[in-house]
Amino acid sequence: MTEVRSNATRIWLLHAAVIVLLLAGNFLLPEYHRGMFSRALVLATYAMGYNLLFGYTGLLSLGHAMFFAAGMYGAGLPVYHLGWDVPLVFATGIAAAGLLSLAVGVLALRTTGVAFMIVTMMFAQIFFLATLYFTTWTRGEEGLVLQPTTRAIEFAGNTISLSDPSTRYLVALTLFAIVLLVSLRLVKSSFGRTLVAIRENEERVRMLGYNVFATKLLAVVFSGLVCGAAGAAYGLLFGYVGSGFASSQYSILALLYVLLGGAATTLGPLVGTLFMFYVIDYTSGLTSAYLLLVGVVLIILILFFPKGLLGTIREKWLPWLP
Amino acid sequence: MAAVIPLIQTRALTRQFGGLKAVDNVDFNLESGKIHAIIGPNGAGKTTFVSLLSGRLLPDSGTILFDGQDITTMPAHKRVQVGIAYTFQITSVFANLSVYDNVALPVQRRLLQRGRVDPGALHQSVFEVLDRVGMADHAHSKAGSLSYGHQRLLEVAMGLALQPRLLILDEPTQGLSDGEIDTFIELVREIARDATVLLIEHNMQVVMALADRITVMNNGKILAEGTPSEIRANAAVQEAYLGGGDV
Amino acid sequence: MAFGPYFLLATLEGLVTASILALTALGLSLVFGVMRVVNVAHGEFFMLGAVLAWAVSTAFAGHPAIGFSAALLVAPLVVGGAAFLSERLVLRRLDYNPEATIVATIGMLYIIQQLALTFYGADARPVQAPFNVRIQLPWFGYSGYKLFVIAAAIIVMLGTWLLLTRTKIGLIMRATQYDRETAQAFGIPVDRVYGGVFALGAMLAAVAAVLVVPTQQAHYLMGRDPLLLSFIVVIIGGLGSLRGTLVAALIVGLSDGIISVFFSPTLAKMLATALVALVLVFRPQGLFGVRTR
Amino acid sequence: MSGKLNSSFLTGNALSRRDALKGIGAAAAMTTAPGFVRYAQSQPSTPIRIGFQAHRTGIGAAYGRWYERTTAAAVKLINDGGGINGRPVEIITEDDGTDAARGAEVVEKFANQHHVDIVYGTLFSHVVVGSAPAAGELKIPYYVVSEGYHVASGQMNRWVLQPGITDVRAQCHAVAPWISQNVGKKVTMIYPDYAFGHDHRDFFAPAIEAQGGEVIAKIAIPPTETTFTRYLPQIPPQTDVIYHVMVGPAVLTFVKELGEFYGGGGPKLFGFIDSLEAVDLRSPGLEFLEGSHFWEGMARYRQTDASEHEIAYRDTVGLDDNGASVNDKRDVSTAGHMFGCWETLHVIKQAMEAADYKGPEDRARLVEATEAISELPESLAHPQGDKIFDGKVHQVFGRQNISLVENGTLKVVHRTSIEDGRYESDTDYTTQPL
Repeated sequence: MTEVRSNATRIWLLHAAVIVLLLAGNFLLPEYHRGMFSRALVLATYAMGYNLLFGYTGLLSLGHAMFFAAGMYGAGLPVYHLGWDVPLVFATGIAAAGLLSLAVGVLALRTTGVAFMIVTMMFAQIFFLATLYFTTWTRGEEGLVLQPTTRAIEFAGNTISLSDPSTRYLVALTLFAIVLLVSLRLVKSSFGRTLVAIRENEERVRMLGYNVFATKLLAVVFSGLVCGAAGAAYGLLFGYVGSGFASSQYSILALLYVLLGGAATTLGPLVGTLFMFYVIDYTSGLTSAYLLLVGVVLIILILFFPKGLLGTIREKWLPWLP
Repeated sequence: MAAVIPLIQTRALTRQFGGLKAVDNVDFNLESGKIHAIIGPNGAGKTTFVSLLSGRLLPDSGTILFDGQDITTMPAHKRVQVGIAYTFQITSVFANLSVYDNVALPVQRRLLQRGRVDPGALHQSVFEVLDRVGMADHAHSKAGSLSYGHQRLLEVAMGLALQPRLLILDEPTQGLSDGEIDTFIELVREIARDATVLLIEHNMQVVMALADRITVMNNGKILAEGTPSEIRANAAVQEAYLGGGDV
Repeated sequence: MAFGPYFLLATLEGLVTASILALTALGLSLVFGVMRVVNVAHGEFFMLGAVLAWAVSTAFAGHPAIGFSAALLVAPLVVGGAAFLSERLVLRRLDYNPEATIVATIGMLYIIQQLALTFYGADARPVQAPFNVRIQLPWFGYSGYKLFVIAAAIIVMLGTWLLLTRTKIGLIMRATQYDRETAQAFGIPVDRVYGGVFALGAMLAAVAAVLVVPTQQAHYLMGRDPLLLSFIVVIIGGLGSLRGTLVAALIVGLSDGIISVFFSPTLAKMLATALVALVLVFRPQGLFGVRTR
Repeated sequence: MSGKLNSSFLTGNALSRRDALKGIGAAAAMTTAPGFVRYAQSQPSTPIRIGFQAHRTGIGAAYGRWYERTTAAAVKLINDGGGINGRPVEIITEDDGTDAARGAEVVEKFANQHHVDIVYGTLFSHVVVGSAPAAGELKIPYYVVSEGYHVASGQMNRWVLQPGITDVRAQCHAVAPWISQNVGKKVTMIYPDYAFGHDHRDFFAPAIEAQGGEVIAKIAIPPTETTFTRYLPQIPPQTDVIYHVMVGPAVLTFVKELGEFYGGGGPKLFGFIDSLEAVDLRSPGLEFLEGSHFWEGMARYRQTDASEHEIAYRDTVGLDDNGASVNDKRDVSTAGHMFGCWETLHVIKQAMEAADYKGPEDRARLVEATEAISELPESLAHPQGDKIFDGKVHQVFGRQNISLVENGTLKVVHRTSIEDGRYESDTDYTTQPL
């Protein structure tokens, strides 16, 4: 029992330490790396949303770019065309992703396994084509610029500009920290236990009296909301909304980040995202044929860490990692 | 005589696989508070029959009543919620989860039905169940690392944790040693004090030791039904199933 | 153009798409069905086939048919060899863990693309068809070579079908697909079978690419769409079902072609994708798959 | 210029085979300590650092290769002539993978890591649009060579300028009168179904109507498409001219299928060279293009009446008479667009010298000095022809070439006036604060 309790303490301390370190990063990181981290934190949030569904619930989706992009367009279009305020469009972005994930979930969850993977991929492809089809409003692949004046929050007489590097970093970190702590809480909760059990043996969970479909649907929607929040934040923080974010690469990137960091680990998405960001950034400085190096690094990494970085560390050395 | 409503009542229950009638026009009553065994040769339709009761399969025709309520089309998870628990023939505990989590899953579902899950209540209930099957010491082991006998026990514990009105045990003693079987018989007797037990079993010693009533199935139909002594004396059963003098 | 001829043209185009798709997807289906791994680099094997077709065919002077025939022989062999090597060096060491395989094949995708860009370049390059016959119909002209593509795809598929159903190799592959453990117990070298299947899958993609490239072009980024479409076809058809793969390729190819008659192109693409997705939603086991619990 | 979306890290890629391995060695030289740069910039002989956002990988890689070569040639010319303000120019190249998100990161890397003076050279418009917010926030001048209508539309910000190449709107505007007078009045447009294509659609239709012509059908092709024949029957039979503009890896297929569909007959063709940049016009399947017309930003094939500046430009970049590399005749250039790099770098030189640019503290004055530029006469610095820069809209206006395919080469048959491409615009970046 004391072991359990001390693990719980350890886990909270670890997560708090990560957040504090990242907070210190705002003051210590060189300017360029602070910018990189701002983007990586938002994409890590996206990956955490993906991890909830893939890592914990065991549902492999290849269409999460649509939820990210739904959040981005759900926030970006009202800002651009209607001039709505930032807090309001952040909410509309999340709502758009929530509605989309609900609709997609209801249909796609009729399938399982690889069929689920393909159906989500196809729905995402439809969404991607829609961002092009409605070019009149979205400007398609070219995308829209959200001007800095529209990306500011009026708060108690002050203007908080999301285009300020420090504000941007702190907002990204806040979003990241909230989602990290919520997911930690979630995976340690009875709901999280149910999700993991569904991943392990769906039929058994049903025969324990759970409405498995409803539980999975809830997981899809929750995952969609988190990904949508990340997408909305990305658009609002960096001032650009384009259909590239809805393309299949962004779905695969989420999967890659999670697998690299370790599926079903709370901190894995962050580790995987930062790893990928810096592998590309570093190797592209070494050679123009850097993708060759990226490919080799991925293969070597997965040979030695078949469950991702944190997943393998947990398996071999630190079994208490959540 | 005032009719006691049976806990389970099936009328003309039928389920086919391809051309094969696995369950054929079965009328079956299960009295509350009893240990009721279903026996029969392999392929007699026993597992299909209890799968229809638990909702894992839906019947082609016929009705199922649970405590007078028609549950024929009720989804499996709802049947669990009204009190029908099913333990699997093939052990299907969550091998990668701890014993604690395995039991917490049914407990938290039961608590959730009555409101929110209080961590303290959850913890207490899980250990109550584990104590009952004598597995409290193993709470933090991974279920997959347990011995086979313990995994069967855990399977039953998960059923118990649901506090069901009807517990369906599908061949619970398969693969257990004699010593384990004795413990098991004691456990089922104890369970039966709170719940009705429907038992599918091949081991006739276990059946004879536990059952209040026995139903014999063959070719998807009910061949005979009665007390253990009646069944033992039934010539048709001898002929079809016991093969003459096994017991 | 009148509706009738237009419909005919859309159907012909759909059949060409379906033929190429069927071959590419068949390769993926073998890998997916037998090895149970998702090969994200499958589209890159397709691309590699097309790029090699350019390299080989331009190395031969004289009638284009000579270079093309050489390409049809050499490109699949080289691609198959590369696939075999990567299977031996990487996938085997991962013990075919499904998740690790995804990461590893994404890595392979990067490597193959980079090599193609470095040694082949970023340009779109044409490959000459072995013959140039334009069939003039009353309403429009049509490429005779495209009809040849359909025929060739049918022949390759028949060959694969015979290989799977009539030979010992096929039997071994099917046994491995059916039950890996039992196959192993019966002394089938599952490990080597996997290497062979992975190579064969890549070779089918390469053959499809060599066939299609004279109607299109070779480009180092051309592998993505075949990958997505092949996945769709494999799943719609039902895992490991050759007949299903063929029917699904026809459905995907023809619906893509025919729906385009009635709607504006992008909308047609969306509708065709939605149609196929809904087939899967309401028949999750695929057209010819067996529903399992 | 705009593109398909299959770029990004996943499908991206790198430079030509010759440069690929050299790059490894050059790595160390590329990173410079921040402190050193600040100190060094006070020295008059330290280089002016220009960050070149290049499409080395992804869908733009074919263009990117020639943008790099043209840039290198122009920089050599500028440095041989004494550099800018007596300081040599140094190009720092970063690959953006032809991806909008990576593009913005690269702009940040240039400003905060490489500490360049300005950023330059982007082609594909989604990368321009994706990177522009970063440039504006970092207050670093961002000179694009993209031909997209994004800058003049007023969507960007004061730090984004396009002084070396005309935009799509001007191109459509300028070619419309010639098409209606010389090719036909009933036009069917085939274009990619995204912003670049929609700009063609939105700006060409009114332009041709003003000339008494009309667009009778608009066929927008989804960018994921690899084959096009089934869309061709949608071309109405009464069409005089098919106006086609495609980009991406399937362009060659598109042109070939058009030929297969019509054979020798069919409507006349007017295309944008974007469809066939870096593609040999004598490729198999393209024979039917003989006799059709193309827009070219600058002539690919050396013309008999080429100006001395044009010839000097071609020689410096290393183009043979067919517009391919002098080292490899199969390596066809993107001549219709890449001159924009050359001319943009010369505009930068002119503006830096006018602003007496010393270092990053003078960036705002550099933007103002660029805005102050108006006429750009034809010269070695502007070999494509004379131009007018509109400082309010940050966009240059110039002449367009219309070329005829003759014997498998392109012959310029008409050069529009600058006025042909001028359009009214409400955009005025000069009112924005710097």
